[in-house]
Amino acid sequence: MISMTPRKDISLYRTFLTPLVAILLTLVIGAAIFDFLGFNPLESLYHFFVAPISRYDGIGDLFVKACPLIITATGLVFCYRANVWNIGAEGQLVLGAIFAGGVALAFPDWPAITLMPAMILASVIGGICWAMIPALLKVRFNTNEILVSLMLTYVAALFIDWLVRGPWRDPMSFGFPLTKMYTDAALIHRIEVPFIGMLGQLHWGVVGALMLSLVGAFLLSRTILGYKVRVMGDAPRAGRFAGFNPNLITIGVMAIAGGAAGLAGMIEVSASMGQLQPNVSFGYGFTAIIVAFLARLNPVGVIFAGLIVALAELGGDNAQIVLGMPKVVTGVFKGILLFMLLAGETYNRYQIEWRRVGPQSALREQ
Amino acid sequence: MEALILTILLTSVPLIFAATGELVAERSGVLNLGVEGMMLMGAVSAFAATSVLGSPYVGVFAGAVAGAVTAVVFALFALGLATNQVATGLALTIFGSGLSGLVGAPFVGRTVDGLPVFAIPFLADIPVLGNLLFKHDIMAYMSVAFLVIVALFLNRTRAGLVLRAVGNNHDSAHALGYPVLLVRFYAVSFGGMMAGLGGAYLPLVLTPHWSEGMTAGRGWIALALVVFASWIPSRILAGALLFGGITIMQLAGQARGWTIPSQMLSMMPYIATILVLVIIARNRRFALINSPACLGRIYMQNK
Amino acid sequence: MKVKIVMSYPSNRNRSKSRPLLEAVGISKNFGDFVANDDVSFSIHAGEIHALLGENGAGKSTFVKIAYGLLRPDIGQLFWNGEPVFINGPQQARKLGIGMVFQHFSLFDALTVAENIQLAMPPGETMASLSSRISSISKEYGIGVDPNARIYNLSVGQQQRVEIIRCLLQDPKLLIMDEPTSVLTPQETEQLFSVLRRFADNGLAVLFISHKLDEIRALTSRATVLRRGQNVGSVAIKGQTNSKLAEMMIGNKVKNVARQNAPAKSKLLFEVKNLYRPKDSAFSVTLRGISIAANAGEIFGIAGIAGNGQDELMSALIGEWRGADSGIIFLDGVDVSQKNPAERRVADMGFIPEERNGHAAVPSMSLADNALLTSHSIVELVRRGVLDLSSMKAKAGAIVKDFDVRLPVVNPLASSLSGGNLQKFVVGREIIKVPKVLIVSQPTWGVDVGAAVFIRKAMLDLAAKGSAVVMISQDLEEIFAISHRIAVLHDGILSDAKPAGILTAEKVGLLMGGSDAVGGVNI
Amino acid sequence: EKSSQVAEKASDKVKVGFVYLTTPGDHGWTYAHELGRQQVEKHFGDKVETSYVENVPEGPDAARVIRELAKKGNNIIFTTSFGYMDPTIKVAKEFPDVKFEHISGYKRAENVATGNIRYYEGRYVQGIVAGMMTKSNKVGYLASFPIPEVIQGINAFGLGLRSVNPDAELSIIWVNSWYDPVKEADAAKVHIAEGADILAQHTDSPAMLQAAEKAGIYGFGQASDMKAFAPKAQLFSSVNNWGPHYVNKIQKLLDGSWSTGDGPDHWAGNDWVGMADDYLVLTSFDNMPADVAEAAKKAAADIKSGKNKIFTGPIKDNSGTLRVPAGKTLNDGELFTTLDYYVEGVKGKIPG
Ligand SMILES: Nc1ncnc2c1ncn2[C@@H]1O[C@H](COP(=O)(O)OP(=O)(O)OP(=O)(O)O)[C@@H](O)[C@H]1O
Ligand SMILES: Nc1ncnc2c1ncn2[C@@H]1O[C@H](COP(=O)(O)OP(=O)(O)OP(=O)(O)O)[C@@H](O)[C@H]1O
Ligand SMILES: [Mg+2]
Ligand SMILES: [Mg+2]
Repeated sequence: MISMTPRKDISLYRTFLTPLVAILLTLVIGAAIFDFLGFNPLESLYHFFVAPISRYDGIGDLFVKACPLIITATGLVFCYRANVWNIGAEGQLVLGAIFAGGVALAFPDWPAITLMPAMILASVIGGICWAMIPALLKVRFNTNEILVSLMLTYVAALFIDWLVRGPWRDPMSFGFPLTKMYTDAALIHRIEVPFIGMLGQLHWGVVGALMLSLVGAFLLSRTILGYKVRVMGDAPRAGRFAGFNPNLITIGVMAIAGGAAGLAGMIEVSASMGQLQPNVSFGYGFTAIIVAFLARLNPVGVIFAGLIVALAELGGDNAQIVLGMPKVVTGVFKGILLFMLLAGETYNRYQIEWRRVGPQSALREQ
Repeated sequence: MEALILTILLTSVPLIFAATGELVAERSGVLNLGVEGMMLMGAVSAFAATSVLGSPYVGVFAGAVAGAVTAVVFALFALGLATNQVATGLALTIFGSGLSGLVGAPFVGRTVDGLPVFAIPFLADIPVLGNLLFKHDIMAYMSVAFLVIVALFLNRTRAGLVLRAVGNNHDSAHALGYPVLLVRFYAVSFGGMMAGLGGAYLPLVLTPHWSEGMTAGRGWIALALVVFASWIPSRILAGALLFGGITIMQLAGQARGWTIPSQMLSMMPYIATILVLVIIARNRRFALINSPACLGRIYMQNK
Repeated sequence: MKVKIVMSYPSNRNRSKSRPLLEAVGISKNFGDFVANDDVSFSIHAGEIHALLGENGAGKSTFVKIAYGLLRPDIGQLFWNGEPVFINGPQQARKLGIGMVFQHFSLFDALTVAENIQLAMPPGETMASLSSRISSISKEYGIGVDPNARIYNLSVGQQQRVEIIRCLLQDPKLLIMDEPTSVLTPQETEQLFSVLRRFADNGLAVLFISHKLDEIRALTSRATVLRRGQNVGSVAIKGQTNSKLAEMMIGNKVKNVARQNAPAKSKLLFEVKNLYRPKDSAFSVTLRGISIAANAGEIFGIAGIAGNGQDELMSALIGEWRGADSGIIFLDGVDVSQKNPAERRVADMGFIPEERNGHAAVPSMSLADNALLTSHSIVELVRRGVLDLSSMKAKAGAIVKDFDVRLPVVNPLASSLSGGNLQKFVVGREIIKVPKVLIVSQPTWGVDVGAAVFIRKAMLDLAAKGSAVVMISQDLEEIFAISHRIAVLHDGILSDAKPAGILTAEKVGLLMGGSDAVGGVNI
Repeated sequence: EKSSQVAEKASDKVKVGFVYLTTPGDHGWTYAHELGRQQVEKHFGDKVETSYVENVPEGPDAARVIRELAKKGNNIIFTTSFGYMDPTIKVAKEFPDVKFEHISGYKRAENVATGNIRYYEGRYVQGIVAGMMTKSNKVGYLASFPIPEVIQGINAFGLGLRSVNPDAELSIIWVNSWYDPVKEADAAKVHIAEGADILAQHTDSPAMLQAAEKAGIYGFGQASDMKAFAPKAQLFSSVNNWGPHYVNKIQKLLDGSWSTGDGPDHWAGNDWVGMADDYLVLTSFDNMPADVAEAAKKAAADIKSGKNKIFTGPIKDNSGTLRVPAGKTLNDGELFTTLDYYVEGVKGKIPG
């Protein structure tokens, strides 16, 4: 019989060790899968996890790929810490892209110095608007935010689809579902690193993402705002007793998550695409959920978790190019990684032991 | 019109399967968000088995088993290791989508002979109704039969009472000596089996193919349906028909030259779900009796 | 091998020299590295009403759960009628003839009474026959409930009856009751006791757990005392005093607290005027015209049985619930009716709600974090929105030191403290601030005698410093021990407050039961 | 790292990369490209080395994958979906020495050429067959996205249909996907329920044909021969034959004569070719009466010979307005820029 007893404290070393062990286990299982599929396990692991970052530009691309994940997951951490189950970041991201795109397309003459802030603001507002629907319905009618936010993801995808095929379509695109290209002022540029030069596609949005995570970490662990979120998530009744307004906190964390997702949408479009198209997110909103958990709901952890998941994606492409490994393996990998991490979380919180079953052990020698 | 209704009925079948299964799991207090993953595993296994072994009936069986086995993975983590159910469910969907793609890769582009229609003698000869209700494949009958069985099970049997009790208050159920985790394990496995059957219906009846992610969000719709039905089995039927109806009518509207943008029509089922969520959330008394109070809450065995 | 067998002496009431009905030998049970039962041996005979005593966390519930098959002992052996048995689960226990009423109810609120009872019966019986048996047993023992009612519509007292009927229907030979009286009126308690006495007269056994020593002396013939998981002995009740029993439980002499007289003419500090609160769900209570006036230096006791509006009143006083009207609640003349809990704390109020886990404290957070819970609005621990971690730790440390909170590790999670210690922390956290007004509910609920004395003394000290304390409690003994004035809450109506000195337990008991509820008590 | 660079230098093979939207499978759009790639291998043998990346979403990932292929030393890279247009242009700037071939787009650069097939030619023939075969005068059409090549196809079908049957009507269901078997099957069933007895598609799965087979009606296959899926229902398939295009462009690269070409007539690319060059191939005409097959063959021959340019006036839109006056033929540019209507016989309105 398995028996679990809550631990009396959360130890620091376990906090760091368990994700490492989980990753290691995933690699071992992954190697077994590679072997089963007829690939050399070590070579596969090399092409999956080492080769993509064995060049400078690869490292740059890694950060670029992780960028939307880090931003979105940082926002989601606040939701999940507060026990608000927003799983619609994907839709909020799309709305952010739409709002920012609307500004970029409406004011093509503006210089970067005004256009950029306006787009950032618009994207955050867009994400927040979309997140407010499940938030307000939850607060007002006590509806389930999991389902509402999820349903809205589909609505958002259809909405942008309609926009870029209909009213916002570039008249010069011959019917192709694309808006006009953004003007240069609306684009996020690549970073010129001193001495090294361009690091792959590394752009300024990545810097923003890293800063956002750090700010998020500070907010969550060291400010009264973060404290409110944590109390509300762990013991809502105690939160009300403390005088925190649960509705405001629900709305607040949804706004943080929606705003962050919206920002991620804007950055993704302005840095990588330069125009709106039917697909602006490729499951970033869902992958970010994994990233948030992989990070054990810690904003600093989100940076590392985002990089790990991004590496799995890059590795998936690389293994496909080099070894011809099917792309779906990446999905299996992500699933297993998440399972392992969740199990690790249990280990972190509970002392787990196997007991021999039954009173057969009665009157045992002492 | 008759043919259109028939199409709606068929589109609803996978939803009935998956939602009925999820309803049982949720009634026992477990929120398994991995329905999409389980359906995909069911679909690919059903297709592969039919393709390799030649019989769609073997496919039905394989779909059910694959769904159940996928659910067991969920149960091991969410019940055995008491992991967060939302995250575990999402992991299951990601895992199931990936694995089904991997398993299904060799089968992409192949085709199989789907389930034959089995007309029920005499009944099938009734004008109009006979065609609509009694000339279907065996799985269509099964889906309704399962729904009826589940309704009777929950409301008329002692085991059903125990299942509801476990979903209502797992601590009390434990104190009375009921094996909470075991009950939930069965419920989750049953839910997986049903999701697997729902998935199997796609390649065995709706279109004899396998393609990656072919469930295209039906698992999520099934989840919404359970809430839509407010955990009452009979309402699943109505809900599934409504969802299926909107899906089909959106296509029919186009064929008839309606000028509403198709995206707007495609949004309808999702917006309808949100509206229903709001409506049922407002009736507190109702929610108290029918919604499982322990839904999604972690229970830990401690002996 | 170490097996300690405690000889059991047959009581006066039961002269048979027969073997014990249930005998436990050398039972040990660990939770992780915590020893909850340590080599406990125990026996109970047919026809006997036996008390199990002990401080909080002494291991009483653990022991009876083992006897009921809910927990498996790590070591030890149970004997039923002299035969060794392995009780694998409650089903088997019920088959043997052991019934149990739990400390925390084991009912399903969405199900009907009959369904709840059916779940504890062996399969096979029809609903109709069960319903009729329910009616007949209700009649026999004079405790009625409607088999078709859903549990969430029942009051706590009625729920308790469902638990008891469910047990009686099983025809048990041994009835285990874990703190059954904590939610009953004295009259209901007396009624329960007569049921149990009838039960014992029929040759059946009762194992009875309670913290209320008066009840134990009134009902039981023998008592077994657990201390820190160990059996420190079984005694005949006859000739024992409360203080002797308490001494056995905690291992040293208990000093009782003495109430000082309240200052004769003192300032009105806290006032509630005609508070009305409609019920917000099927199973809550409407508060009607509640008025409270508590003076400086006074403890204002509010007696009443659980489920008569205590929770509703408490949340209104804390400010978790606020009505639309102003001019209802005043602190030292200032209207706080529309202030939320944090703002009321700024106005110098302190609150200690009944439930410590998840209400007064966040179990998954450290004590330092929990120290902040009720002082974040009082700026010292937060600067411009940023937490001052070291001050938070220092604050928690001060509470721990001043209020003798015993910790398993340094700065532990609140969940790792035992109930009594966490309660001391929660009480200390408020009292250390010396608020002008302190509102407490059930300050010593489920807390052992030693801790209870400590907590009551701290409240008296606070009053002596000139604060007003409003205490809601279901424990009459506690109400009488420290309140200066007492009012009774029944069905959402609060009676007029009377000085403690002129009230008797009988009178208060009648009020609690609902007779002559609205003021005008004829003393 | 080093050894592979050495290897690159040592070999004078042409390395060819392909980027695919989906897994190739054995039918449909990507499969047709995969057949083209195989043809390249067969044609050039040891002289080329090909590789492909499948399942590449149309977004930033595409740019990364294309860049990765360029870095891995590919000399020419075929990007085989419309959504790769901007990523291709973007990456091409970073690798001036690598040649890029984008399929189905309209943007070109120094080292980016485009290519596409005149799918609409096959659809005109389909329209004629449908018009002659339909009994209910209702024809159903599954469309993917309202982009020029699809609109051209619908209108060509409509022109063919009405040229033989002035009462027949074409109704369109937009599936908003290139490949979604379940939705395609649903849409096909809806068409059938609404009375259509001939189905056509501009989506890639054989689900529609299988639904037709089950219902005992007829339909046309798409992109690759789908006869195996519906032997009794398939009238014929319009097959995309990419092999000649790929071989041609690689040969030019070897010759040193590779160019992007330009000019106003090259709207769809340097190579916008069709039935005349066997880039679009019609499979055998099955399941139809001899006279219908005859008419189809004649229509196909006229298109091949250039006698029938299809979009020749008078053309009216479905509200009756004359859009192309008699005697005028739309040129390639106009096919892209002016077709914002359905021709007579097609029901509804172009979405968006
Ligand atoms: N399931 C458990 N897991 C871990 N520790 C437990 C568990 N149950 C009880 N304990 C520990 O065992 C101790 C004894 O608990 P038990 O409930 O038997 O005490 P009790 O004597 O009934 O106290 P009370 O008077 O408060 O009801 C508790 O203080 C707690 O520390
Ligand atoms: N089910 C459980 N699993 C793990 N630990 C438990 C469990 N129940 C109780 N504990 C532990 O037991 C201790 C206190 O338990 P418990 O609530 O029985 O104390 P108590 O003194 O009886 O207080 P109370 O009067 O509130 O019941 C804590 O350390 C708590 O973590
Ligand atoms: Mg206790
Ligand atoms: Mg106890």
